[in-house]
Amino acid sequence: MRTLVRVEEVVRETPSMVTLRFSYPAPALPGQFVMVWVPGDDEVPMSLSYREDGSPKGITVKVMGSTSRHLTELKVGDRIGIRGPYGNHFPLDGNRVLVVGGGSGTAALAPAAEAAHARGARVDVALGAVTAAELLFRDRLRRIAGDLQVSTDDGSEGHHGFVTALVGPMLASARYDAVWTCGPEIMMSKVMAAAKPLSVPVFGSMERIMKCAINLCDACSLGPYHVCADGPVFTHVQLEGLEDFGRYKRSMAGLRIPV
Amino acid sequence: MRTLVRVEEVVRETPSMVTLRFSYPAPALPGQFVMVWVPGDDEVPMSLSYREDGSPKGITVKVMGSTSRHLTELKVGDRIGIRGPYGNHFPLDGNRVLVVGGGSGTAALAPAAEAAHARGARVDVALGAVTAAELLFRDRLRRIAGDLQVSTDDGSEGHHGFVTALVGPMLASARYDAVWTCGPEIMMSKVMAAAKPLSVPVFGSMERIMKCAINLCDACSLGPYHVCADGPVFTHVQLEGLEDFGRYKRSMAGLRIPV
Amino acid sequence: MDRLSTEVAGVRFRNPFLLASGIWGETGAALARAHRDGAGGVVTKSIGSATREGYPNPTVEQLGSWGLLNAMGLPNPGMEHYAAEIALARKEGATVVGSIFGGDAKEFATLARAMEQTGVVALELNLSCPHAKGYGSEIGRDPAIVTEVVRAVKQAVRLPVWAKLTPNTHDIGALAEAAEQAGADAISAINTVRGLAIDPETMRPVLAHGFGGLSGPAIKPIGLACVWQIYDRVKVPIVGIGGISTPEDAFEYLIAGASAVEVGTALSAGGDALFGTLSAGLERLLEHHGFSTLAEAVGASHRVR
Amino acid sequence: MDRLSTEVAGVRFRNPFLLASGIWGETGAALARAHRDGAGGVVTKSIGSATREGYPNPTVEQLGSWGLLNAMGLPNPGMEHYAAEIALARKEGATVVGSIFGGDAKEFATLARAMEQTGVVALELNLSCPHAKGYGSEIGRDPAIVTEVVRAVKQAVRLPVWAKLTPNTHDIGALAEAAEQAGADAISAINTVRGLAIDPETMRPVLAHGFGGLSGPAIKPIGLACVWQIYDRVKVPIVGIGGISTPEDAFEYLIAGASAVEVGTALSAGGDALFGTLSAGLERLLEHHGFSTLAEAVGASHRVR
Ligand SMILES: Cc1cc2nc3c(=O)[nH]c(=O)nc-3n(C[C@H](O)[C@H](O)[C@H](O)COP(=O)(O)OP(=O)(O)OC[C@H]3O[C@@H](n4cnc5c(N)ncnc54)[C@H](O)[C@@H]3O)c2cc1C
Ligand SMILES: Cc1cc2nc3c(=O)[nH]c(=O)nc-3n(C[C@H](O)[C@H](O)[C@H](O)COP(=O)(O)OP(=O)(O)OC[C@H]3O[C@@H](n4cnc5c(N)ncnc54)[C@H](O)[C@@H]3O)c2cc1C
Ligand SMILES: Cc1cc2nc3c(=O)[nH]c(=O)nc-3n(C[C@H](O)[C@H](O)[C@H](O)COP(=O)(O)O)c2cc1C
Ligand SMILES: Cc1cc2nc3c(=O)[nH]c(=O)nc-3n(C[C@H](O)[C@H](O)[C@H](O)COP(=O)(O)O)c2cc1C
Ligand code: FES
Ligand code: FES
Repeated sequence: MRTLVRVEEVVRETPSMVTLRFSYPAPALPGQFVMVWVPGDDEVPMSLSYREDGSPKGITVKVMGSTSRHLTELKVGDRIGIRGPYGNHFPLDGNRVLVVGGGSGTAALAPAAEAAHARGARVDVALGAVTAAELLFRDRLRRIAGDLQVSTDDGSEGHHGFVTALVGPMLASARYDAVWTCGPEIMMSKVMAAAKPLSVPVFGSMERIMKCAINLCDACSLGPYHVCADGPVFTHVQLEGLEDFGRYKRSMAGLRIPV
Repeated sequence: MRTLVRVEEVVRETPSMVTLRFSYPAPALPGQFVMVWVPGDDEVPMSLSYREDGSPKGITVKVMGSTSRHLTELKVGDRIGIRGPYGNHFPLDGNRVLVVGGGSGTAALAPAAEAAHARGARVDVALGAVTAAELLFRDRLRRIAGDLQVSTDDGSEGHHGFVTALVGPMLASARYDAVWTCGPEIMMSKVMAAAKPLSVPVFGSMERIMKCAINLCDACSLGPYHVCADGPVFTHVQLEGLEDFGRYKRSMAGLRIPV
Repeated sequence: MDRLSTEVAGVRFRNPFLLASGIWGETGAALARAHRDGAGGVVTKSIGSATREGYPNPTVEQLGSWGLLNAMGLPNPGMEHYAAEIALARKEGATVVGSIFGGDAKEFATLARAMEQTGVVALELNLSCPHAKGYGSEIGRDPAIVTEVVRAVKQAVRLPVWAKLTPNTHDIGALAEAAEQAGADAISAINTVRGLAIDPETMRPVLAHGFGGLSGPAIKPIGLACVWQIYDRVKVPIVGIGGISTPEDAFEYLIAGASAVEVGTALSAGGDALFGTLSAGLERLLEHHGFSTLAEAVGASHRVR
Repeated sequence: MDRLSTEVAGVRFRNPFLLASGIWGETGAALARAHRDGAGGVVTKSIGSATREGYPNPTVEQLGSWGLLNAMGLPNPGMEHYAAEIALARKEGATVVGSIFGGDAKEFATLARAMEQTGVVALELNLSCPHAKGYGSEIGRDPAIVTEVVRAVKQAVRLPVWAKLTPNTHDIGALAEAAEQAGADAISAINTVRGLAIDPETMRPVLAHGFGGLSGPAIKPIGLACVWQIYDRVKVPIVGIGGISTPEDAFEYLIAGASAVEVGTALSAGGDALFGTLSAGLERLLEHHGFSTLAEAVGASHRVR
């Protein structure tokens, strides 16, 4: 049930991130992820950063450790194994949506933003990164965004500071049906805090260790949830109730460790 | 893959034959057979004597040994296991067909005759049995037959003698597209001999030991054929080429023994 | 729902559907969720002495809808850290069976004592994991070692002890007898069946560990055969495991001789709703067959004439 | 088609797809048909000393499309009568491997001598039928008895001897080693896996014999694991069996270590066309992977780095 695909295109997005495009026929909803096997190496979860039927699907990989590095070094023609897509997805409704992406988190958000735009919703985007060169999908999102604002930790582009600083003013400027976010948990929890007084629902995409990805092994435990099946997208209501959110994750051994 | 069904109706057809009706949804073509399991006893092949969608299917059992006896003693509400239908079927074409049935062989022929009649073909029938009371489906076939002729070995009804004696004159009286037959092999080979000079194709339904019924075990071997998958219906061309036809069959152990 | 309640070696479960070891059981929250979903009891992930990451990914390979191959490699936080997970599950009312694995009788006994402290209702000894080096079926395949391990654990604890056996043997009945004679209070059967998947394109074994354990519908006939054989050989109750995904599957295990069953792989497709569906369906089946208690159904297939 | 030809212990087959024992092989006509259909070779039904009817029906139970349970009970005409069937198959050009089963080493040796007279190219010893009382896995599960049987047969005949092993064991590698040391020229693996099906409505085992042997896709991962293990333990060639229904399945067996494969259950659905499809597909796979001979592919998965 693992499909071996050929890498059809390799795009260096930022100094630390690379997109791999490949044909994989299974339909996918925005926000779903796949398990990516590097033959002879590990298998890791990756959001589909391109998911449209008909065009090659894609993942956008940020170098974290050995497997993600291995992925970013692949060439056109190399083969990877794909299974999935797994998990739930960002909502398919909302007339005006604020998308808040931090770092590689934008990989999961871009297809969701595009899908919303395609069905006529207005999509505003707040995009954050360490530095200007690491801003993922800025041009891709600019094409569809009503308003696109940018922040960098080092001030090399846009607001000097964290992306969360953009969110408050944007939320105040218009009535949003929802906020969709993906990035570091601390960032997502700040986005929720900003949205709370305005009662705008927030949907955040979570990461935990994935092994089976099919709701069996418990590796992806997040409170009572399994991120692979109940997530990766959770509502602020679900997340706020969780002792672990923003604080703890599970190690490969299931040990509870700080995020 | 075995479906347990309730016997819905029991009809005593003749002193030695009983029809059991039951609901079994799988579609079946005329001439196909099912494997009938008597829980706690054996499992035996039986032609579907009723096969229409929507109405209960049926088998018509002649007492041969212990399992067939057991079947004829079942009551409404008793359960039997059914799998199938298996095998090929009588042709679905021909404008004028001669049906030649001997003994319980008529069980396989009746639904084929009805199907031909239903699609507008003219069906003539030659029906033979040991004695009048053992003539299977005489009334059922009379309803659809253009011409129905009967023979009994003891002369208690119709022609006194074998059914094969009816076949020559009937074949001579009109131009048939095909002859369909089921009964003792010696009878079927005589039918073929009668049809040969007129070049009328003959289709005969064969019996051999059935165990798997799914083209694996070789119990139903008939020359290079497996009756469960290549048959039970064979053409005269196939049968005439077989050393075993009318002469040898296989025992439960696969030993070649006289028919 | 009383018709569904069952007893395994003195422990009562509200229904016979237990969460199988290694499924959802690495955390207390997941155990508690299975309890809320309607599991009759929950068996923990197999816990060892030390924190263990397990094998690298790929750890699972799905084979159609009829089978799953896994080589998790017994990841677990280690006994010391896991106690808190059990406490959480117990607080939410779950009936918890503690599964442990070890390299020898002594390690099993030590773990058993620690597990007993957590308040579990019974111990399940994983004598059978087919893909852990030095552990698992290396222990469970030999009646003499089964005897040794079970005896050591029985001496160490007062809790009922379930010996979980491997199907990767020519005579699971002999293993069951060995376990019973050593004092096991129940037999769990079966664990996964040793298997391998190879990717024809890369020509590599798919699972990082190479060999894995087969579970799901494909092993139901194997598990049923094992339970039937064990029922003929021992008097202690049997917990039936392997490929159960429908009420009929469970019923077949019960009439083959099981007093309870564990459900694993089917939870992937079945999710939260499965325990409820299984209980409702089994209740109807028991009624249909005129069994007023589950106990009457246990082994009934052996008595049909 | 030369790329597909393979050698097993000195015997060349035009392609590696052999008809598995017990499938279509009770009669010479069916063996000949498999040859005409494109089988690389045909293995006979397992033949014993006496005429044997086998078990009563039901003898098979289909489990979805992924598995089959059978308990034929080794029906066969007996060696004396079967010789004529082999003669017929040979006359039509089939490369015939004779399968035999017996109750002890002496019976095997006697049968082997008789089988050798028929002109088969090799003998396959069915040491592994899991459902014949006093025969089958009662013999095949014990390395000592495997040694005894293989040695006796080797002393009796000059033909290459293939030992067909049971997966119902904890260590098929040990059985293979025993067979090799006793002189076996090849190892066939696997036979069916012990299983049971119960009808929940009547509460009876479905097969008249009770236990049966599982075959088909469900056992492919089990067979692959066995072949892999055996390849690591012995030098003699391996004939891979179990759940092969596609060219990819066969290719996986080859790269796991098999020099040829046998095809059984898949012929039910695949019929006459299957052998041709398998050969054509495997030819493409070998080419795709750059193997100019089949021999290069054998065990290739062990060598991937
Ligand atoms: C649902 C989901 C979607 C993701 N989408 C993306 C994406 O679109 N782009 C992207 O760059 N990254 C994504 N990730 C994170 C990505 O899986 C990890 O960065 C990657 O696994 C790191 O592997 P490594 O071997 O390079 O790192 P390692 O050196 O092995 O580990 C570094 C860190 O990566 C994480 N990690 C390692 N293995 C796993 C695993 N099996 N499952 C989850 N996390 C793991 C852990 O946090 C670990 O501490 C996603 C994760 C999840 C759970
Ligand atoms: C394709 C096919 C269709 C058939 N259709 C009918 C039908 O519609 N009505 C009917 O009455 N009979 C039919 N038969 C014959 C029927 O299967 C046998 O009469 C029945 O199996 C006898 O079983 P028993 O236990 O009563 O007899 P036994 O005492 O066991 O044996 C008596 C004879 O029945 C035959 N027989 C026994 N077992 C089998 C078996 N497993 N497979 C085939 N033949 C067997 C043998 O010729 C045997 O000598 C059909 C057979 C086949 C092959
Ligand atoms: C992902 C996975 C992990 C497992 N982990 C364990 C384990 O830690 N301990 C154990 O005794 N069995 C473990 N098993 C085996 C199951 O408990 C069960 O015996 C087996 O899967 C058969 O049941 P099933 O077909 O319902 O899944 C695991 C099975 C799976 C699929
Ligand atoms: C109906 C049937 C009959 C069999 N009879 C024999 C036999 O006589 N001798 C033998 O060695 N194996 C016998 N087998 C086992 C097969 O040869 C083969 O080892 C097994 O079925 C696995 O292969 P498969 O999955 O391709 O069917 C039989 C299998 C089936 C399904
Ligand atoms: S990754 Fe295994 S349960 Fe989610
Ligand atoms: S009955 Fe088994 S092959 Fe026909």
